[in-house]
Amino acid sequence: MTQMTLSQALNRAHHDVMAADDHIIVIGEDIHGGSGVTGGQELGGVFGVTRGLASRFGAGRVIDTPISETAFVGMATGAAMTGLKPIVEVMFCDFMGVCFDQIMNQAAKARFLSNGRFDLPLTIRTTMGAGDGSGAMHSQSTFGMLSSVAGLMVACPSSPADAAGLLKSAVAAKGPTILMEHKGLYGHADTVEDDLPAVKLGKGRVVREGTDLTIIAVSAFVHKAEAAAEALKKDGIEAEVIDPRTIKPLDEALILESVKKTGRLLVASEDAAFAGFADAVISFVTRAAFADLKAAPVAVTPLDIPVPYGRKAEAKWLPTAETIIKAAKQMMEA
Amino acid sequence: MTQMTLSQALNRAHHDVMAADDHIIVIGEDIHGGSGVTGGQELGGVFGVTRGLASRFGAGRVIDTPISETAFVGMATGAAMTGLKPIVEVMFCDFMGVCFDQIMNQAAKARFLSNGRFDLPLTIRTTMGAGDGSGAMHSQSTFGMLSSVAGLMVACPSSPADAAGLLKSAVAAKGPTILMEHKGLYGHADTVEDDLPAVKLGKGRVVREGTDLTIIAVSAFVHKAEAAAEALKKDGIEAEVIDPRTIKPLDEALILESVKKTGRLLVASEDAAFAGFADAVISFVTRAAFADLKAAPVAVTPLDIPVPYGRKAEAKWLPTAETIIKAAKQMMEA
Amino acid sequence: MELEDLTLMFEKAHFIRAFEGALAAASDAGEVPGLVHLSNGAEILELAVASALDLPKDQVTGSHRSHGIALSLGVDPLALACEILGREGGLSEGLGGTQHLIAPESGLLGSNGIVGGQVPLALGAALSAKTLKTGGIAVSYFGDGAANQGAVLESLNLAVVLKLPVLFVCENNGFGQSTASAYAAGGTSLLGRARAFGLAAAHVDGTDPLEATKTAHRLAAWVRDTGSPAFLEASVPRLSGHYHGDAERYRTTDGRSTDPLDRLEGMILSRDVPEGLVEDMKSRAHADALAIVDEATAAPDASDTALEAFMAEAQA
Amino acid sequence: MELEDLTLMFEKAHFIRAFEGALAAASDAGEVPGLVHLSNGAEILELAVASALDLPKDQVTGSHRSHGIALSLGVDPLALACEILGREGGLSEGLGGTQHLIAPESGLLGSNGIVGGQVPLALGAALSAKTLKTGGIAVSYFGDGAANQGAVLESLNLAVVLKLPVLFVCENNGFGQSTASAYAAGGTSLLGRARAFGLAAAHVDGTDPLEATKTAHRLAAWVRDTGSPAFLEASVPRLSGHYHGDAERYRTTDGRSTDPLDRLEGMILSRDVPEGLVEDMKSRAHADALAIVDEATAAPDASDTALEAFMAEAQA
Ligand SMILES: Cc1ncc(C[n+]2csc(CCOP(=O)(O)OP(=O)(O)O)c2C)c(N)n1
Ligand SMILES: Cc1ncc(C[n+]2csc(CCOP(=O)(O)OP(=O)(O)O)c2C)c(N)n1
Ligand SMILES: [Mg+2]
Ligand SMILES: [Mg+2]
Repeated sequence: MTQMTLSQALNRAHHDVMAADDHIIVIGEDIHGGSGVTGGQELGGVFGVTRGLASRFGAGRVIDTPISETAFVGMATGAAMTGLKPIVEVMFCDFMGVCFDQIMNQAAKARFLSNGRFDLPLTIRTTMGAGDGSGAMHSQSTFGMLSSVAGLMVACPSSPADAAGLLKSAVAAKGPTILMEHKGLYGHADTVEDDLPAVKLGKGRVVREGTDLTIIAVSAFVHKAEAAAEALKKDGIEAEVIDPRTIKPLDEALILESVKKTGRLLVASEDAAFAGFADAVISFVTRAAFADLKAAPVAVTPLDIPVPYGRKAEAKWLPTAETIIKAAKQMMEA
Repeated sequence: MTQMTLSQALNRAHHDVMAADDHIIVIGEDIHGGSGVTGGQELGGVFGVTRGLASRFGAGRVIDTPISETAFVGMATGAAMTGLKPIVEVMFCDFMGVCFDQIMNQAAKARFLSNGRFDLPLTIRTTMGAGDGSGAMHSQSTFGMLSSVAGLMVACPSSPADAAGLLKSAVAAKGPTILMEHKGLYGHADTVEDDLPAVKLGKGRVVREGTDLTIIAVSAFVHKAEAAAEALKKDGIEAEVIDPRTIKPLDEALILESVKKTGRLLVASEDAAFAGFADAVISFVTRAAFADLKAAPVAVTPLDIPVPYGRKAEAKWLPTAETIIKAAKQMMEA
Repeated sequence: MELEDLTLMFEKAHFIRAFEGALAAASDAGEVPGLVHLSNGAEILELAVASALDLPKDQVTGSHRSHGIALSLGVDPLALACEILGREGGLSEGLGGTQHLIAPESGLLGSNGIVGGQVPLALGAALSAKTLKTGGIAVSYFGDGAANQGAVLESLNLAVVLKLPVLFVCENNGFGQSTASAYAAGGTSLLGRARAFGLAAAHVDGTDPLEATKTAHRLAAWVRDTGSPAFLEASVPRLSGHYHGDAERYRTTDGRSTDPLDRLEGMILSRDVPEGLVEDMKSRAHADALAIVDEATAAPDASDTALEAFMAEAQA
Repeated sequence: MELEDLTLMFEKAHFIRAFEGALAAASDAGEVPGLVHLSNGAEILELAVASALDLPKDQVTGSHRSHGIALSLGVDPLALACEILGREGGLSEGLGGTQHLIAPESGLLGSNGIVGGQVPLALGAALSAKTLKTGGIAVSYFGDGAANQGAVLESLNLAVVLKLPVLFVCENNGFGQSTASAYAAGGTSLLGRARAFGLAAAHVDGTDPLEATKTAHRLAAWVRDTGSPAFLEASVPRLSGHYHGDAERYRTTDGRSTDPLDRLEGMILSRDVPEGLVEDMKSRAHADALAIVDEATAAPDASDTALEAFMAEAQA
């Protein structure tokens, strides 16, 4: 066991998979860094995740691109159809708007349209998340939206081990997988197994056991949910915290099992307040386990307006552990 | 009262609003038609909705564009910030992938980012829907996805009167509104009031009253729900059918009122099976009216895979009145 | 070109024409699920390009209008017809259909429903060929209308920046749906655009079998040899509507282009050929095409079992 | 240019420089919510362009790097600083922030967080000016990196096709983040690209006050008079990192460009000016800027009540 940050774990996982399989290439803006600049050093991505890859594996496998997301995400998709296993980075998920056709129509549907005659081992890495004053176009979380597109797998790690492990599974998957990394977690450190084992797509994790209510939380919200559970314990409320890790396919069995035990569901998620992940889980659970529910499920999501910039406003927009605690208590009293 | 088709009503509404307000302009591909072609006639859009506008209002207000959705949707957005009230057409909602940034980041957020210092009276018209063998990239319904983007209003008319009336409200709105027209409904005829009155955004409509269950249905599915309700009546089941007409903002009060009466909720919607409109409504109702629900809510949506082309497969993908009937009966028995 | 090359091209071109004619008839008879966009007028150009390729090492992506491209590459016509008709035995068992023709085994990586969407994908095929050193190249077809789409413009640049072996083929038929190419494209020429991005570029009259073949071979060889991208703009007529059934009210009937198949016929007849050769070839091509489309039409609707496999996989 | 014009430009340029320096210091002190992208090196060019505009009839859109543009247009510096600092009294009460500066009353329609996203919006301002016959024009700033983005390329074409009065200003600072413009852009020049789309185009050294002013005036007048679009590529240095705090490991420190403000200073000093004038202007500009950023820093965080209005509206 070693201690490392989420960005270090991702970096290590990149090194591992690229060393093991020379069909894996990495594509994106500034992921090598300094392309065409004389005399400088490798950058390794704006968050350091791809550091050292270019010097180790060469510019042929670590490819800097112009700011042309449509062309290079499409290129990665086409490469995945023809024998390579590209990992392509879209710097922020907010930027996916400019290349959304290549994601929602091309990458998501090509394997289906071929009737599975080719695999599409494409990994799209991106960042997400608010809380650092990045404003309306550098702070969104779009995992719910992306999960609504049939044909895409979407994973949102909350820990260094899961980040590395999900990346390893993504590059080995048959279809396109989007790995969404919360900006606020890159510096988050935790222990990992030395060989950074793969984490199966579609398998969630019980972060903390409890009997009174089930909290489903994603990415950075997992840590808020843990803090909330800790606080709730002091009031005698035992919350079970589940990190689904993969949004699509969702580990429905794990969620149902927990709700059947607790009878109460709270979903805490940074994506859309309307038709987002929280709605998907609440709808699914209510449809599948209505009789087991003892109280109305609760969604803890940001406000249904764009992400504001100013600190006070952003703090109001973004739920905290406190928000979860309050919502959980209300539910227990109901 | 007059009888007309949905496309005729939309065409009439375009004539009405353009005659009443010369700040309204229409922008899109082939909406004038034949631009740069000598000797031909005006086309008026691939579904005839913009017919006669160019000859009446001139090419300065009815603008054909290159196939450059990003540039012209963005242009319409910028025009809406600076005094015009553009109606811009994206031929199929499936094509919004190529201009999604201008929709999700620019149009949706600009008014918020200005702190409301300007209005953004932008109407985006588009078509949607499966059932006519158009395949995976000409058949999608993305109203759930679009509604998840804070800052957008989304309306989906099911009748000629609503189509015309919602268009009239959209052009008068302060913020961007997306009007989604189901391809299968253009030829659908019904009576309309002669002056095609505006239909308020955010106001749903009780299509049929009932006491046993509430069916929330959108666009073409409203007609399937009506047929289902008619059939269910023969089995003694009285279904209330509600057409929310506007997806965002949603007429929550109308829906809650109905569910409080019936205790049962079925949502029938052609958009995404995961994190789509059905999930949003089921989640909202369960959170807001849990105690009133007598049975698990039900979602009737297409399969969670891209739209297939072949007739048998497309029929399997797309729910019918029969699917609604079956789901409703199961719910009543549960 | 040898007479043999010309007659081969003639037979193939007539086969494509007849195949699409039969599809149009099937469509009129209600046998085709969706709208079909016919390649009438582009057959010669597409056969010329195909003759320059090394298939399936080379991989091609095409637009919504790709029936002719598929046949030019040698895609199995019955599987193609079944796909377009949504019948059992289709390339993708009818999941894709007329705008999503996929046959990588013949070199057709895919056609596309989104104008321009196929172009970035071709860069990927080129990147694979380059990285895996297959010696192959990629070809991406698109229309004059698509040349105004961001996906295409970005791709021209990216191909140059990364030095990818890809041949862009812009079929300029003068129209994007009802809109004239001359209206929709600023600047003086699409060639100039491509050159400004740093591409080697050439224009051909796509109705001239000799010039089209020569130029396609030259550019394909250049891409293969240098590993760099090139751009071919080919003028071709759109002999029918945007889609089959388009009334084309926006277009006058006079001033339509002549048929490149007639031009090829004239070239063949101007050589010393046996009496009746041309008519024989034509009727054979037409009979073959008709038989295949008939066979496809008679096949049962593609089953829906393919869906179940995808549903199951999505859950797992 | 008259000495008066030069000194005016000098004062403004130093005000911008000092304003951003103060912001950088505020950022280091933890007073700025987000990352700031400084305009160091582009001040002269932006002032030259602004001097050619008729504000607020003319409307400008800018990129993520728009503090300097805002000040060049005469946006109220206190409201600007408050917006960047997320303080009460900000242009949008802190809802937008550094990348979303909006002041249409001064001619700044908006700056943008998406590379290239602002460019189509400027076409809309141009369309409004044309349709409503205001006599105004639109200006859209973007970087060399943005010149490879589909949104920008499509917009160049659309502006020509619709004959819109818009001036595109491409600030070529040699970098898109850490990537050299020379690497990212295929072809020989961005000017060539613009011309291929049919735009009138010119290049200027953006550090030359005379040339920049002359060319900006010429192109702006041409756009206004003809109603047609034009393209101005301006070479400007990026004197600091991509954002404030960027360690720029990818870049060597030698070979950095000289500061255009020094060039302007030299030009002024070469004229017959009173002793100490330049130093006086500088310290005045710096003192003014500092006072404003200080005032902004001292203001309370923007309240969150603006959110409630939007929440309420979204429900209704
Ligand atoms: C992004 C997008 N916009 C619009 C369409 C609708 N559409 C389909 S084909 C077409 C015209 C394409 O013109 P061109 O590229 O010249 O090809 P051609 O049809 O002439 O072969 C249009 C507008 C689409 N499929 N995708
Ligand atoms: C669509 C998109 N892709 C990537 C980014 C991240 N990003 C912000 S600025 C920038 C570099 C822009 O370069 P350039 O256009 O030359 O402007 P400069 O920063 O040099 O002023 C990048 C890659 C973004 N904001 N939007
Ligand atoms: Mg064309
Ligand atoms: Mg730059």
